[in-house]
Amino acid sequence: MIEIRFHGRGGQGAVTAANILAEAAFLEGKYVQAFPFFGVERRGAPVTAFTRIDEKPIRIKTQIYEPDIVVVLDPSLLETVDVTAGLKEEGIVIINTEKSKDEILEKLKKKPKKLALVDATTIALETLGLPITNTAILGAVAKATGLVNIESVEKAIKDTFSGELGEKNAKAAREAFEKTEIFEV
Amino acid sequence: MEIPEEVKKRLTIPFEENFFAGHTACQGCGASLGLRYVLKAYGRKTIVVIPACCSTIIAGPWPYSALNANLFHTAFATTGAVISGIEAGLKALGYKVKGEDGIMVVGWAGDGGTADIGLQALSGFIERGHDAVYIMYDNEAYMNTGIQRSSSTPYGAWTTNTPGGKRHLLEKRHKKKVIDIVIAHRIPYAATASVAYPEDFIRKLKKAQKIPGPSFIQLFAPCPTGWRAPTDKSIEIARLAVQTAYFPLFEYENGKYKINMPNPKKEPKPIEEFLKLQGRFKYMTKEDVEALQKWVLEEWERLKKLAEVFG
Amino acid sequence: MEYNPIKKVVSGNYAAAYAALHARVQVVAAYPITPQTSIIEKIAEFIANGEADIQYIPVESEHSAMAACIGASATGARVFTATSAQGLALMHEMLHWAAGSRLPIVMVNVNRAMAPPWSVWDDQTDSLSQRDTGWMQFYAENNQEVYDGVLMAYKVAETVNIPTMIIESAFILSHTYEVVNMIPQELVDEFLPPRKPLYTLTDFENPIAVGALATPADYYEFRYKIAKAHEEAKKVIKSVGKEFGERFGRDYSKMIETGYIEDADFVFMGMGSLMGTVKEAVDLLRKEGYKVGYAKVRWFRPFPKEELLEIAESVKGIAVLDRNFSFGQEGILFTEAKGALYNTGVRPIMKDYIVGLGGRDFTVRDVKAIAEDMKKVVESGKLDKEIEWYHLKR
Amino acid sequence: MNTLFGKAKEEAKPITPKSVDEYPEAPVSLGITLVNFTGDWRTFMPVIDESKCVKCYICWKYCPEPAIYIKEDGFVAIDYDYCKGCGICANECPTKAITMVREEK
Repeated sequence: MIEIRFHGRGGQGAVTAANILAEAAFLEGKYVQAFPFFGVERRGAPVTAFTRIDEKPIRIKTQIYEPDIVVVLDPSLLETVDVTAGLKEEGIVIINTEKSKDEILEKLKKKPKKLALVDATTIALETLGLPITNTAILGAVAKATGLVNIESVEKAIKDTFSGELGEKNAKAAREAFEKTEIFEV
Repeated sequence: MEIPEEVKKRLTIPFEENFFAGHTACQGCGASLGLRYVLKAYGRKTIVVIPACCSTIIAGPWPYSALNANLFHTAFATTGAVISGIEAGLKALGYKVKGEDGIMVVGWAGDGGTADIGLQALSGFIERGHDAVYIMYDNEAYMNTGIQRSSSTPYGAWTTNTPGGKRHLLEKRHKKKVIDIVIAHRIPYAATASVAYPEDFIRKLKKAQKIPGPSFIQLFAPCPTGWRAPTDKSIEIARLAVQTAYFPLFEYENGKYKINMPNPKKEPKPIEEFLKLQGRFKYMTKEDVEALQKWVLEEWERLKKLAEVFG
Repeated sequence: MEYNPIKKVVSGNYAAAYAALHARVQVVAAYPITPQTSIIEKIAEFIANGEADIQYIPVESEHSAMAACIGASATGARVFTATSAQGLALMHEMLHWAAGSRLPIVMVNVNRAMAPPWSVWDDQTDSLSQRDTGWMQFYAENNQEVYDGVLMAYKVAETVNIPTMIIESAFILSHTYEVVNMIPQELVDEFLPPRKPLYTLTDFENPIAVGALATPADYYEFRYKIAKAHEEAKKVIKSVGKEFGERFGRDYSKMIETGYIEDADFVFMGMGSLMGTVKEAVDLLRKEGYKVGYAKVRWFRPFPKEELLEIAESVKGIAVLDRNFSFGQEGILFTEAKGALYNTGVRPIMKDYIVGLGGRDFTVRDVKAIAEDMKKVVESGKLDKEIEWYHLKR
Repeated sequence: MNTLFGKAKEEAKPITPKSVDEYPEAPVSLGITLVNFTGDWRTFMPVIDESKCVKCYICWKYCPEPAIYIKEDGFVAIDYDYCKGCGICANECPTKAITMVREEK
C-alpha cells in the first residue's frame, strides 16, 4: 500500500488533488482511498489531504501518519508546517516551488530519498489564469513516483472537470509532468 | 338519507355530511362544528392531518374515526410539515392535488399547535408553496391539556396558568396576530373565518381549494369549557367576536385585503358585549377592559386602512 | 442480465445518494447538517440533471424533515432522508412516530458526536441514543456497505414495515473516497420491486384514521406488533442479505460478520468504520501469533442475540470497542452484549474499551495495544477493570 | 329512518378485539364513531314545536354533533342517540321553536 499526504491551503484544491490521484490510480485498476484531514479549515488555512493506493481492497480507516509520498502545493507552508513529519525512509517529496533544490532541502526537517520540484504556480497561471495548483502538481506526482501514468491523470482530471476547464487542467498537469525536476538526495 | 329538492335549495351550506356523530367533543364545541364545515366543503376526497389538540380526541379514539375522510394523526409541532409531505407523496404517485377535482390535503390544528409549537413548520409549509390548506381553529388557549394560555390567548383572559388572584397574574399580552405572520409570507390566500358564519367560512374553504399553492384560514371556534361560558352560547359569542371587531372577518388574496364583515357600515359593538358572556374575563378590571377595547379598535382601524390601501 | 458492477470512486455520502437514486425513492425531505450535507446536495444534483424524478422538500428543520417523510410515506411513496447528530436528536420525537405508524422510511445517519462541546467528528452516541425508537439500525464499515445497506434496507423495511437507519462514520466514510461497486438499475429493480404499502391515505371509498388515541385497553397490543416485526426482521435481514450475496456477490446473510473466530482466544467486537482498521490489525496480529478474531456487529437493531451467542460459545473473551458512551453506565454495545448473554449462561470474559469519541483517530497501533491488554485479561481470567477509557490522556 | 346517518348508523358496530391477532398491524381505524351514543351526556333535551318552525334550518346548520336532521316533510328532528344537549339549537332558533327541557333518565 502506498500512502500519500498532500499539504495545501484551503481553496488550492488539495482535497481535489487527493481525489483525482485516487481516481487516476483507480483507472489503472488499483484500489484507492482519498480523504481530507477531517478538520474545519476555511479558505487560506493550511489543509491536509490523503490518498491510499493498493493492489487489494483498503480496509484501514485511519489518517496517514507515515506517508510514502508528501506533496506540497504551496511553498509558503514549508515555513510553518513540518511537511516531512513521519515520512518513510524511502520517501519522496514533491514541492511546488520556484526555489532551488538546495534552498528547499534546507527547509525540510527530514531529507527524503527523492525530491521533485516544479513551478506549478507559474504553470497554473499560464494555463488556467488562476494560481490553483492542484492539477498541475499531479503531473509532477506522476513523473516523480511512477505511481500512475500521466494519461490516467489527464483522464481523471477530465472526469472531474467537464469541458474546457478539464482540457486546461489536463494541459497544466501535462506541462508540469514535462517540467518537473527530480533529484536523488 | 335524502330530502326533498325544495328543502335542499333552501340550505345555505352543503347538505352532505362527512363528520360522524358520536364523537367525543364537549357540549357546544366550536371546533367540532368547524371540522364538520370543512368536511362539508371538501367532501370525502380529503386527507386531514391533526396534531395533538382537542380534535385528536374529538376525531375518535382507536378503533373509531369521526371523519368520513382519511385522517392522519401527528405530533404537536408538525402539521405544516406533514401536509407538505403528504402533498409531495401524492404528487410523486401521480395524483392531482388541490383544485376542483384534486385531493384536498388539510391541516387542522389548534392555536397552540399553530401560533406556538407549530409556527416554524407552518412557516416552512407556506414558504415552500405546497398545495394544501392549513386551518387554525382558534379557541384561544391549550384546551386539550386543560386551559393553559397560548400566544393566541387574549389580554385579560383567565386560564389555569394565568389564574388572576391577589397578584393578578392574568394574561397581559395581546393576542398574537398569527395571520399577519402568515401574510408576511405573501401567501396566495389567507382569511379569517368564524363558526358563527358558516356560509362565509365554506366560501373561503372553496376559494382556498381553487387557488393554487398554500392557503391559510384562521377559524374562530369558541370553547365553552375553557371560556367558562354556557354551552348554548358558542355561536352567539362567536358572532359577537365579529360584531365587536375583536375577530374581524377578512381575506388576503393576491396581495389584496378584503374585509367581509356582515354589516360593513356598522360601528363595532362595545367589547363588553363579547366579554360578559364568558367567565374567563371576570377578573378584568375596568382598566383592563379599556386596554383591550383600545387594542381592538386600533387593530380594526389598521385593518381598514390595509383594505383601503391594498384593497 | 449478468451482474457487472459499475465501479465508481465515491465518498460515503455519494454512495448513499446513488443508492437512494437506484432505489427509485420518490420523496426526499431533508435539512443540511455537516457532515451529511453532500448527500442531499448530490440528490439535488440528480434532480437538477434530470437523472431522478424525486419530489424534494427542502424543509426548515430536521423535526420537519422526518414529519414530512412520515406524511409522504403514509401516501404510499418510497421516502428517503439523511441527517446527523444534533439533527437526529431534533428528529427524535418523529422517529418514534415513524415506527409507530409503521412507515418503512430509510434514513442515512452520519455518526457525529453530540455537542457541547461542538464536534463534527465520528461518534456513535447520536444514533445509539435512538435505540428505543423502534427503528432498525445498520452500521456500515465502508462506502460499499453504505450503498448496499441502503438498497437492502428498503427491501427489509418494506417487508416488515419498520423504518431503517443506515449509519456511516463522519468524514471517515462520509468524506472519504473509495471504490464502490454499484449495481445497474435493471438489476436493482429486480432485487427491489416497488413498495407495497401496509395502508395508504389514498383510498377514499374506505377512509381510515391512522395513529388515533389508543387507551390502555389497546395501546399495548400495538407495541407488541412492533416487537414482533423486529423479531421477524431478523429472518428477513438474513434472507435479504443472502439474496443480495447471490445476486451481487456480496453476502450479508450474517448480522454479525466474523473473522478468525474458530480458534480465537478472544475477539474484538464493534460497529462501523473502526472495524475496517480492526480487520487490518487482526491480520497483522495473527502474523505475530496472537489468537485473535473480530466480530463486526452490522445490525444493532434488531439485536442479533443468537449470532452473538454462537460467537460467545467459541471464545474465551470479548473486547468490546465502543465509540459511544451511556453516562452513568458504560459503552452501549457492551451493555447490550452482556445483557443478551446473561440468561444463556455462556459468559466469556468481557471488557469495554471506550475509543475514538468525537472522532479521535483509532489506529492499528491502538488495536494492537488493546490486544496486548485483552490478552492479559483472558490469560489471567481476571478483569482489572470493566471499562477502559483507552484514549484518555493521562 | 329517524336519523341523519341512516344505514351507516345501523351498520356501525362496536369493535373490541379479544386477542392480539385481531388487531391490525398498524394503528389504523376499523370503524366509525356512530357506535358511540353520546345522547346519555344530556341533562336538558331540545324539544321542537313544529307549529313555530319556519324551516330555516339554522338549528341544523349549527349543530356540532351533528344530531339534527331534516325529515321528508321538511321539518327538522333530533337524533337523541347523539344529541348532547348543548342548547345551541334552542339559542339560535329565530322563532323560539326549540325549548330545552330538563330530562329525567
